[in-house]
Amino acid sequence: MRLLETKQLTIRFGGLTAVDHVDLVVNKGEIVGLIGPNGSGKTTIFNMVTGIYTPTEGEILFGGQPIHGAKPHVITERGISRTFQNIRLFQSLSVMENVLIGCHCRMKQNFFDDLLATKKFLHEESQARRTAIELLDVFGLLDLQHETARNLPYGLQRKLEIVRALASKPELLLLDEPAAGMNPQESLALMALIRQVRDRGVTVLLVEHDMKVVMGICERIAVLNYGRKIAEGTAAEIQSNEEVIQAYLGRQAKTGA
Amino acid sequence: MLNIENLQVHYGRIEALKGVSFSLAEGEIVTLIGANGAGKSTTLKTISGLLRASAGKITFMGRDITTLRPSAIVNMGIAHVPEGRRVFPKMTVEENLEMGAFVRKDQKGIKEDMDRVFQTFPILKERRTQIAGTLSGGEQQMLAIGRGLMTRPRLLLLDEPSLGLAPILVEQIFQIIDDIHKQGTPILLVEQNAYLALQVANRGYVLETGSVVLEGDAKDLLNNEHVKKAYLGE
Amino acid sequence: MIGTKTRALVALLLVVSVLVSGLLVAGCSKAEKEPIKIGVIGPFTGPNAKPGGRMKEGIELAVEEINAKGGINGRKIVAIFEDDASQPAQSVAAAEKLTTRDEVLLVIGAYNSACVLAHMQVTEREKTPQINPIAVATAITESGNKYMFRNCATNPMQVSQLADYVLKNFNFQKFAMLFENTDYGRGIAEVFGASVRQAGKQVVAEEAYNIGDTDFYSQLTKIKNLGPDALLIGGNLTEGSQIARQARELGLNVQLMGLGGLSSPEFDQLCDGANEGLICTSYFEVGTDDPLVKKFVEAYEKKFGKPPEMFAAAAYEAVYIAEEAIKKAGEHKNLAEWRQAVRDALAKIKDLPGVQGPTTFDEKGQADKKVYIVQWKNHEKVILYPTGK
Amino acid sequence: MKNNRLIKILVLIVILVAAALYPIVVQRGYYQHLAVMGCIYTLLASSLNLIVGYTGQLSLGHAAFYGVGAYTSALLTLRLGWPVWAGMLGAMVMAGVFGVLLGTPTLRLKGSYLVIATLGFGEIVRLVLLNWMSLTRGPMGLTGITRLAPWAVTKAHYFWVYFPIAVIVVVLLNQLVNSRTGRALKAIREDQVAAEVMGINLAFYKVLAFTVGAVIAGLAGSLYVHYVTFVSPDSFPVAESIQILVMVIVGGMGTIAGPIIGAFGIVFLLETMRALAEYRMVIYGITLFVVIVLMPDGFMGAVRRVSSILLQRGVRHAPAGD
Amino acid sequence: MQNFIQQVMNGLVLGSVYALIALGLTMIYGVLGLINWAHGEFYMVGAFVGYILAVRMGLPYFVALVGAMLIMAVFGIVVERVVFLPLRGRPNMNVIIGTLGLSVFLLDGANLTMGPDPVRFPSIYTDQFIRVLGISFTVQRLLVVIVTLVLIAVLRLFIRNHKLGKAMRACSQDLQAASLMGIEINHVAMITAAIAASLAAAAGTLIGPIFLVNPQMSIAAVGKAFAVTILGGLGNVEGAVVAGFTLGLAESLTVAYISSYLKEIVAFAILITTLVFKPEGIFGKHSVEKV
Repeated sequence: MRLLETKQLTIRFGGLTAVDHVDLVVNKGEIVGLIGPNGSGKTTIFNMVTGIYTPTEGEILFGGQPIHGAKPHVITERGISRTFQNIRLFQSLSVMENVLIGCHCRMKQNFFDDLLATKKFLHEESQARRTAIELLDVFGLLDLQHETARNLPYGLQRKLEIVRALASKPELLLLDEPAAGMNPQESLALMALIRQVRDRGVTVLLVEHDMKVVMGICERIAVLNYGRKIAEGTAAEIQSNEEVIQAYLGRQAKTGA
Repeated sequence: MLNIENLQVHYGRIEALKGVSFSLAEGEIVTLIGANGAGKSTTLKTISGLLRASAGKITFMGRDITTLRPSAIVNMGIAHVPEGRRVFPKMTVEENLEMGAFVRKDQKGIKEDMDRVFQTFPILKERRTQIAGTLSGGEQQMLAIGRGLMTRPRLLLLDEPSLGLAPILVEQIFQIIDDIHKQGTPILLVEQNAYLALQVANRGYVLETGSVVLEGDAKDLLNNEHVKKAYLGE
Repeated sequence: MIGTKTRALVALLLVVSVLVSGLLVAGCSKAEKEPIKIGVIGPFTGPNAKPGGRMKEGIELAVEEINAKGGINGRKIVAIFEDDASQPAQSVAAAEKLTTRDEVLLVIGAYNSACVLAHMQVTEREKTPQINPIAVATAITESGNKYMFRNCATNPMQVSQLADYVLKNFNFQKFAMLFENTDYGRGIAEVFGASVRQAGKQVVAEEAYNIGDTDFYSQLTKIKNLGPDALLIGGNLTEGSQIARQARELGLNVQLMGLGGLSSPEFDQLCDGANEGLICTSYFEVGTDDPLVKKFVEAYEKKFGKPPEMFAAAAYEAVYIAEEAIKKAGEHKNLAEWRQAVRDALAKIKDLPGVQGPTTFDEKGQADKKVYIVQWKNHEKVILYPTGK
Repeated sequence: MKNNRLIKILVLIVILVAAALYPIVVQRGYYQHLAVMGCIYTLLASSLNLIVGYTGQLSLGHAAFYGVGAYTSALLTLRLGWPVWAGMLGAMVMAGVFGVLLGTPTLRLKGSYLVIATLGFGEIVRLVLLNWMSLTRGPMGLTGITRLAPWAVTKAHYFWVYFPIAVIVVVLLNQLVNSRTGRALKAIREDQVAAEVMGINLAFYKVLAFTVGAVIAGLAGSLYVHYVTFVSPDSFPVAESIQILVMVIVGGMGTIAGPIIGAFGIVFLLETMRALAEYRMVIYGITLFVVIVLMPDGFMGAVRRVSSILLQRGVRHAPAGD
Repeated sequence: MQNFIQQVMNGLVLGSVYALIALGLTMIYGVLGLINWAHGEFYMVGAFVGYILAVRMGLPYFVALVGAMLIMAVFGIVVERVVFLPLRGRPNMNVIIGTLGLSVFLLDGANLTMGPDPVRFPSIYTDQFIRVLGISFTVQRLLVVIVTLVLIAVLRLFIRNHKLGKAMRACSQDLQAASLMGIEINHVAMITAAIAASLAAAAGTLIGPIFLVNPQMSIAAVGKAFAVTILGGLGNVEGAVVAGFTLGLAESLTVAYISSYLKEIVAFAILITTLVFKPEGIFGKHSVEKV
């Protein structure tokens, strides 16, 4: 079943076409990789899918419904969540607060409930807190719940960002270079984490440079170059694709392998 | 000529470098490889004085430069071509190159060097009056390197020169790096594309989360199991 | 990380300690046998600091003279000056401080009508009598405030005197007005415009400016194009001098007219000759042969090394009016009773001689004062009215 | 949780008792006056703190809301004969409308641009008040404004009414910033893009912050006019906005206690400094600079740092990641 | 028509002053990345320095003008070292409070030392009139416009062609890259502050003889300077010049053809309109935020 689908997705900044008529499909329950050289438009696609940019042309369908042009918070409510290439946690807030903010769009109280601490407020808060504690526990961050996000080591910040994204109960999770800055062991742990996320029923689309991660967990991979999709397929197919080697992997990488 | 001992750097409370040591001899290309956030760029920025070391020592040509200001370090002959090119977007190509020669007073030498840069990068000569912000990524990278060369450096620090460039251009840039080296300028190269970097370099150091975990001849590193696994995607 | 509890406690501690420190300061300054305190509110800084300074000098001189005579009823007097910087809000704070912290017997001030209008409810609430020597807005004495007395002519009083004089003695058909956008300026424009229209003449331009403005070319250019015979400047001396200068620069050769402050020597200085021929009203003139004025001028010149001007005179006179009232009111133990007695004594003042002429307060607290009409000629003032003096 | 709440209630009772006693112990009306002004500035600083400290939207136009509230309340009671409490409600509503007015166009602006825009907004409101003669009597201001109530004669009476109002507002704000709404505001302050992607409606919450801030400032304006019984545009210059911002920042923004300390501290400090006469403002200027360089996160930040040293509770070192 | 020409002339004089003040403000923002809330006070202090040199010390007017600019350049350097340096890289709020502290200090310091009274600052050019085509102005007014244009031209040449000027541009475009070129950021910062302060001094000394000099003159100036800076685009030198003259003319023509009551609102109306519709200024290009 198609969960996310882009049709002829295009965006131009000034004269530059950053993403050029890209068709992409992510099925429910899959882990899909999006690779390509820096500046090839991967993150830009993420930004369009999450509503930060509005596409110049083309469509984005989520669960069959168009979402292009919608505001980011609306898209999050629909069930898409993401992490960022350069970690964007709420740095001076606690780990717990970060996750609770992730719960924001699933909480039902309004401003006046908040102001007057109504029953609904108390109920929703304790509900959200329970969700947050459960998530932090599963991902091993519970002990650090009162720590300020800024004080976490790099790897845990990455992890917290994923937990925060999961707190919004997404159907689709977009991960932007989650392994960046991780050593091989950490990357291994990350791969396990991503599988764990998928097993919770969350579909994953990830941008990643670490080929080991990409090749290791992605069921399908799409390759971008200069804003265009130049290939799509399984890890093996991509690794042997001539155009991909030329544009991204490099000939040596292949011969070296 | 460049010697780094137990270099430590903090961003606020976060320790970015946890005691890095390495050296570079006259005439060498040395590369630092490692993942994002491993501390490669931090190392370069600390050498060129943009960041302050919290501990450790950097010596260049026998002189301690750990606490010198960036301008003094440029004066000593270290040129740093930063990550992301960082050309001056509202200045012309020529003005950018002039800025590269900011610390120099020998008008004649500057003129010669500019001609040399134009020889190395003919495309820049064509675009000499164009505003740098309107150049393509590859042209900007060439301009950034050219600008670095305008200081007539005794040591060139290159930070991710292949970043975001098309493979064809990457090859071209590496060709140029090799040329510059052959003309006698030692280079400290930071590269994500470990394969290419180790191809062109004499020696290499592998950085992981702020520490050197491996070092050796580039050829040896290319065949190292760990390097193959972690950085060559094999 | 500090918990919200700790933070709340720290906050509480601080607020309480700030409040307590207020208490301590209050406790320390307990009153004993002290001189009679007179509070003075005026603009000692800010845009009107200059006339404010003159006002202060007039008061200092009067206080010194009275104390040299042995004070009032055997007690010295002391003036406590509070700055309002021409800001109504600061004026209110100043009045609060004088009436409730310093516990002055009466208040003299202020300079700006807006300030007096703002703080007069404080003096009224504290039932503290107030003598207003300078602020001219009619509303001040029309408000029914029983504690407010004014020893200067109001806006309509002086403006209509000026209008009458000009309309009677010159054959001007078209008038222009350039006035400051305040109670004072607008009041002038209103009364003058009404007089002109009543006389069947024309008002061709009514332009406004804000206090502190420096450039009037735009307004004056506009006025010049409308071709008036005379221009009324409805403002204070700083802006007034600039208007006069810039009118000359633009070649706007019409009869200039002004009020109050434009008769002061500072105005002449700032004008640099641009005030030649300007006609204006004046509360006080040095060059008369009233003995009281002569004595005052002499003493003032001796003390400050320059001749006094109207604001000094008005404030000086106010202190003597206060002296008279305090003398009549006699001693009272209770401050509230004393203030009440002084108020009642002020209300009864009749034909008290002063440097601006005799003072008699009507039932609204307004003194019936006549003004001079003078003309600048070669940096000197020529008295046009009353001609007898 | 429960224990915490009990302590809070206890603290509240202590504050209220201390406050109730203050005007009785401190007889001098002048110090009572300062305490009343302290309450009004607490409202102003706390409400600006919601915008600046919690939402991260730097504003130099807060005095405009204060002024709008003051004039609305004054005009409603003076011209339409509304009772004072209705005037207060009207002031809050009108200031709230202005909050929306300022909040909406500033959605696109950040940093220095936002500051300058809010500064311009504040000046325009003041200039309109100054020039709309038929409504506001312009520079002459409005006099004879209804007092709070017929029985409110002394400053102590005002203090007894205004202090609890300030306490209630602060308690409500405290509740708000620790709720979903408050977290949304803080998220916006920390990282707008991340906040948006976490499902927070940026436009809504930014305008909400401006509006709630404006409503409280409007209330402060209303309390002010029914106390001073006079209002003129001169009471709301840019300098007033700056003063409120100074209270927030010097007290410690993004904390509940900071602005309260800032408000009372600066009201009393400036008065104590009257002894310095004409040097007062010069010294104040230097003090501001020194304070901001030495205590960049204000008084509360300094308190936190000092107490963390005293309590030997330095930042806990997170376990190593690898 | 006569009225129009006269009003345009008036507008040019005002515009010159706005442009000179805004230039300094925008340059400090461009290079140091901070908004100097005390810039109005630079202008006021500059005017007083000019006044002291010309009137109290009796120096010829042009000597006083140059002298004021030089003295204020030194003043700018001191301020950069003592005030701007500790604030560099700090959050916006801290910069605001810090430079506001400086502003309060300078304003009230001037009140203390020079007194709050406005003083007249006569120059020989205020008494010479030019009357052509039925319009009238003093030589001093003409001088304001001419000197301003000359200063702008010199500044432009300096920034375009001089090595230091280029270094300033480099710093405003990318501070870190500039320091990698061996540009001593501290020197550039000091030079920028010196130029900004001396332009403000020029504005003060030029306009002093036309109006009066007093500490309060800084207050009105700073609001206008912000409007001009925003209209021209924060950090944009050419923009500041064009916007300065635009505001001068707009004010002058508003009084002439609409109402003098609106004169003060013009600046703020321009400010808000620019911010709402084109916050990057008249010459700015809209840029997409990098995520």
